[in-house]
Amino acid sequence: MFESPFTSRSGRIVPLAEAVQALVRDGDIVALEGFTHLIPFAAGHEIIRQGRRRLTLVRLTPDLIFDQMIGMGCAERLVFSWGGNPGVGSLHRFRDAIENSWPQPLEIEEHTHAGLTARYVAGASGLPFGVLRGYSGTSLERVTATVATLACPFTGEQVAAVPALNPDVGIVHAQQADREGNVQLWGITGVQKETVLASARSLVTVEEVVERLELRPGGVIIPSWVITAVAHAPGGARPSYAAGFYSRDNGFYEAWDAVSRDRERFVGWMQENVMDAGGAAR
Amino acid sequence: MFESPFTSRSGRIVPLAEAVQALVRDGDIVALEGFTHLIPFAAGHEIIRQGRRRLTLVRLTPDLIFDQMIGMGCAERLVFSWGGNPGVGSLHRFRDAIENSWPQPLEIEEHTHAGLTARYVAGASGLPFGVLRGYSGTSLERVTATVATLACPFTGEQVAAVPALNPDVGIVHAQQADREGNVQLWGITGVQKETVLASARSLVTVEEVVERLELRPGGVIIPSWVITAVAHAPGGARPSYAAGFYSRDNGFYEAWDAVSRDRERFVGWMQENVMDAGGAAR
Amino acid sequence: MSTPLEDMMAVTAARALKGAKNCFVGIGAPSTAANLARATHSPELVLIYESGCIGAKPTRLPLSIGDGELAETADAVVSVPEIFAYWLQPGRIDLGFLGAAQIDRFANLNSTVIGPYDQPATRLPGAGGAPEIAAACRRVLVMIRQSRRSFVAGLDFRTSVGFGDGPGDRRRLGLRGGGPEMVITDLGVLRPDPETCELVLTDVHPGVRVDEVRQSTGWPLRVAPDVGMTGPPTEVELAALRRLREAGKV
Amino acid sequence: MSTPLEDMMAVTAARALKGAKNCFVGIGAPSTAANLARATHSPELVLIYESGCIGAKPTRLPLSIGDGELAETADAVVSVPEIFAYWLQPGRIDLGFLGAAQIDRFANLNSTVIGPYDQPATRLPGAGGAPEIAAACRRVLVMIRQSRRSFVAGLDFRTSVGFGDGPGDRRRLGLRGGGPEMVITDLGVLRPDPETCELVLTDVHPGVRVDEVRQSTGWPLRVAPDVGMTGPPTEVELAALRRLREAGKV
Repeated sequence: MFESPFTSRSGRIVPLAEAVQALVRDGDIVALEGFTHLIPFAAGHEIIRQGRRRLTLVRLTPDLIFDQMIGMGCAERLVFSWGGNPGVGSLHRFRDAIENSWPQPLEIEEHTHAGLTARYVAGASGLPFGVLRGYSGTSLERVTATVATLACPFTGEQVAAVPALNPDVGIVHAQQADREGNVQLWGITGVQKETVLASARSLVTVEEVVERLELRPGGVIIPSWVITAVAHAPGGARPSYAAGFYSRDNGFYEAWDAVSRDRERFVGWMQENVMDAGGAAR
Repeated sequence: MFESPFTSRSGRIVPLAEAVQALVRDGDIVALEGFTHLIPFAAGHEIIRQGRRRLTLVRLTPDLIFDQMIGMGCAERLVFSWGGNPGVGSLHRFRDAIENSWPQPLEIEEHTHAGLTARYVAGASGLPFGVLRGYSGTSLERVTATVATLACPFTGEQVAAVPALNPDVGIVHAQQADREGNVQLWGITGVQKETVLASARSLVTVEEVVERLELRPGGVIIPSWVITAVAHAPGGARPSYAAGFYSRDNGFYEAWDAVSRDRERFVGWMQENVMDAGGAAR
Repeated sequence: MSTPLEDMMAVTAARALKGAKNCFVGIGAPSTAANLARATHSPELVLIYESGCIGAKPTRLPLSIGDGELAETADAVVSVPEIFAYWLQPGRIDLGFLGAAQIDRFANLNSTVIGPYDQPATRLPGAGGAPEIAAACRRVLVMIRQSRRSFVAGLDFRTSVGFGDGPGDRRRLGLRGGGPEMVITDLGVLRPDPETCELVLTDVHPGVRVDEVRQSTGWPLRVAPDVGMTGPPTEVELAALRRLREAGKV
Repeated sequence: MSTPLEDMMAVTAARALKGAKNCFVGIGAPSTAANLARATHSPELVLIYESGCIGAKPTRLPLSIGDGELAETADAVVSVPEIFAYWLQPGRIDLGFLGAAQIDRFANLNSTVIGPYDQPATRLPGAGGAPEIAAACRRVLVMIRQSRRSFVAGLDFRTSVGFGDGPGDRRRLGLRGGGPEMVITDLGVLRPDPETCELVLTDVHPGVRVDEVRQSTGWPLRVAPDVGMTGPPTEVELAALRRLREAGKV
């Protein structure tokens, strides 16, 4: 019989370092999602501190967290759809890795938002592939191997197909968990639910642990039994934001341009603010 | 250039009779959705009163509303996935039409819940078809023409495909609309959003019209610009229920078994409670 | 008005839920059994209804799978597209419950039609969520009254697949769940032979004789060498069952 | 610190939004133009951001397409899978805005890479939502600074399709939206020739000479027989623009 990768999980609440230790291994496919909102910086920093290597990193928008992980040498491969510093410009570590293989070569698999999202949805749905109207006539068709065309069996019309994405580990940040490890997030919820549901193992970091979840307007609940581990990480999305807790540190995003432009300055900043800072790093 | 069927709509608030007159035509494909909760009885009764004929009726669960529409001769075709009286037993008018062609023959297209839902989702997504793991090894594969198998272009694995469903008219019931015709429903929300988004024309009946929608926990918002018309129909889901307004009239569902079992009694009941009752009918 | 044998069905099914973390529940007998399990040995059992209610905790037996109380007491309520695509289809559900009008020796089920599909003698409700529950859940329990009319040599229509035409068929058909592991009737319990996949009578309810069961089966029934007897309902089980049924009568 | 010509771009784009009921907005210049349209002639314009915010009503220019204020002021916030599958893909959106690093004579766009894909001279952010916006929206507006580096004879990478290789290509490729109808630059406005689909200079901004525009184009630019001049920004437009920009500086 087929063994489902989606066996029931515990959603137990553990310290972040312990959760990352238990869940993330060298060479894993690791998705960290959060669309501008609720970006799991604390978890990403813990992965950097634990020195994970040869990861395939997956995110629609690599953002600063992947710029940092790539610059610190965690990644050998990147699956993404938009690699910029939103409203500011370039991700310099991302560019340096692709343009100059620093600190090491970075293989890329590039999609559109709609296409990579369809990969998550297919993964969460236990389907081998997803379909969408996309890629037609673009150069992405040529450079991205995980894009195919498929004919509708009823009309013959051609659409695009992408393979399901099932990360080894899916990591997201949310506002709340209860003591049983049920999670609630609200505001812009992106592809976080799909990331948890598509992954063989999942980690959710949260702003606060409450006695009982009260469903909020716009609230999305992820039951504990589809989550491998929950970690309490207040401020864990900074410098991105957590609706109801803190707002986006736009100044940090602007300042990152200069910090990340220079290799030494970047390494120095990471040493001081992440490596030496333990869980306290923003 | 392709003309999208999904041009922007007005969501204007009009009387129910006027809305049905404007939107529903003989021979149309008409979906009335609401999964046990928020079943649009008032709209269905108005369609019966206006004597629409040769309709293709679409619902996951035909329920009493389609039993009544079929018995009154509105339908020549039915697309469905579960045709019972929930918790009670048979839908006698549905059975009489299929078993004895009374009051006229009823052609059926039969799916599973998952399969018919995938047809709605593909329709709402502007895709020609949807894919799912389903139908394999069942007799439905043989009797239902709108089921095909498709090979994954990456793994070769076989999955089921179903064509998109794009009704001429999609009708749902919701708790609230604001004066601009934006709609909110909550509780069990079924496939209502997909029904509105998949249909060329859409009608939403509501329990109340409010100045301004306040997003509720579990609330789903449907913006006015994807809705053709909104009608104020308090109690419009009776004898099913509307969370926050009234509960399910289980007694009526039980009583319907006897009412609907006999053709004359059924016709008499419909005459008295629907045809002669105007908008007041339950 | 429930008979002692109906109670035995509910109690036996509820007991079979031991160890399951979550359960995809249809309406009727399965709902009774699942809620009885929650009321007795498995308070943590997560009930999932195809209406989109995940972790529903009804205090009374719902008449429909979309009853308001299911949504009000649920941990989460999701859309119907989501419950099938994200929750049932990937194989997240430990246990699924099915009923039917007909069953064959390989535990394939018919809930669609009696007689020819185009000229039905009796038109039944049809598939609903059953085929995907039968395909995707890790374990499947079937609850069905046993008689020659329901236990047939050949189904009039195959709505849901048990073991198809025998060993290897589920894999060939791409059905990823484990298939039926128990068929619970008002006379006893049948389980598939691990080799042949054919249903074998393994237990009878108190007071039921094996030849009764044979006579109520439309094919030459295989019987286990050592047929057991299901334990009679305990006071606790009967009391819980009464409470659930009473509460339902509102 | 915005230049008068940047203001002209924003104002011209905002004016082009007249008549649109809804608009799919990227960040930066498009967001400025769309919010300027809301602040002036189209208060009812529904702004849709790929972060899932439908009907957002920001009071200041968001730095990112996922800013909190977009969600707080939206009529509805949906998941990212839903915004692409249910809202953009079916062709519900009247107007989409795109920027790019390179554009060719058929208004195809490159926002992915300068130089060879495998050995990039400059790696750009990439596709994001642009290819599907270019494919699905009924009307597409492109905003791009005009120079020989951006207006090129051949793209290094085709991220988003305008008119492909010319007439009939959009249909052949199954792209159901209307394609680019205006390209708004800091020098003027270009529109596709209905016959050939090639971009034609139809308007220049005040003080811009046609030969300047020619010199800033990497191919022999076609010019309309009667080149118009875009109307200068009105006081109302400039004031609204200032308010939006000021509010942004928090």
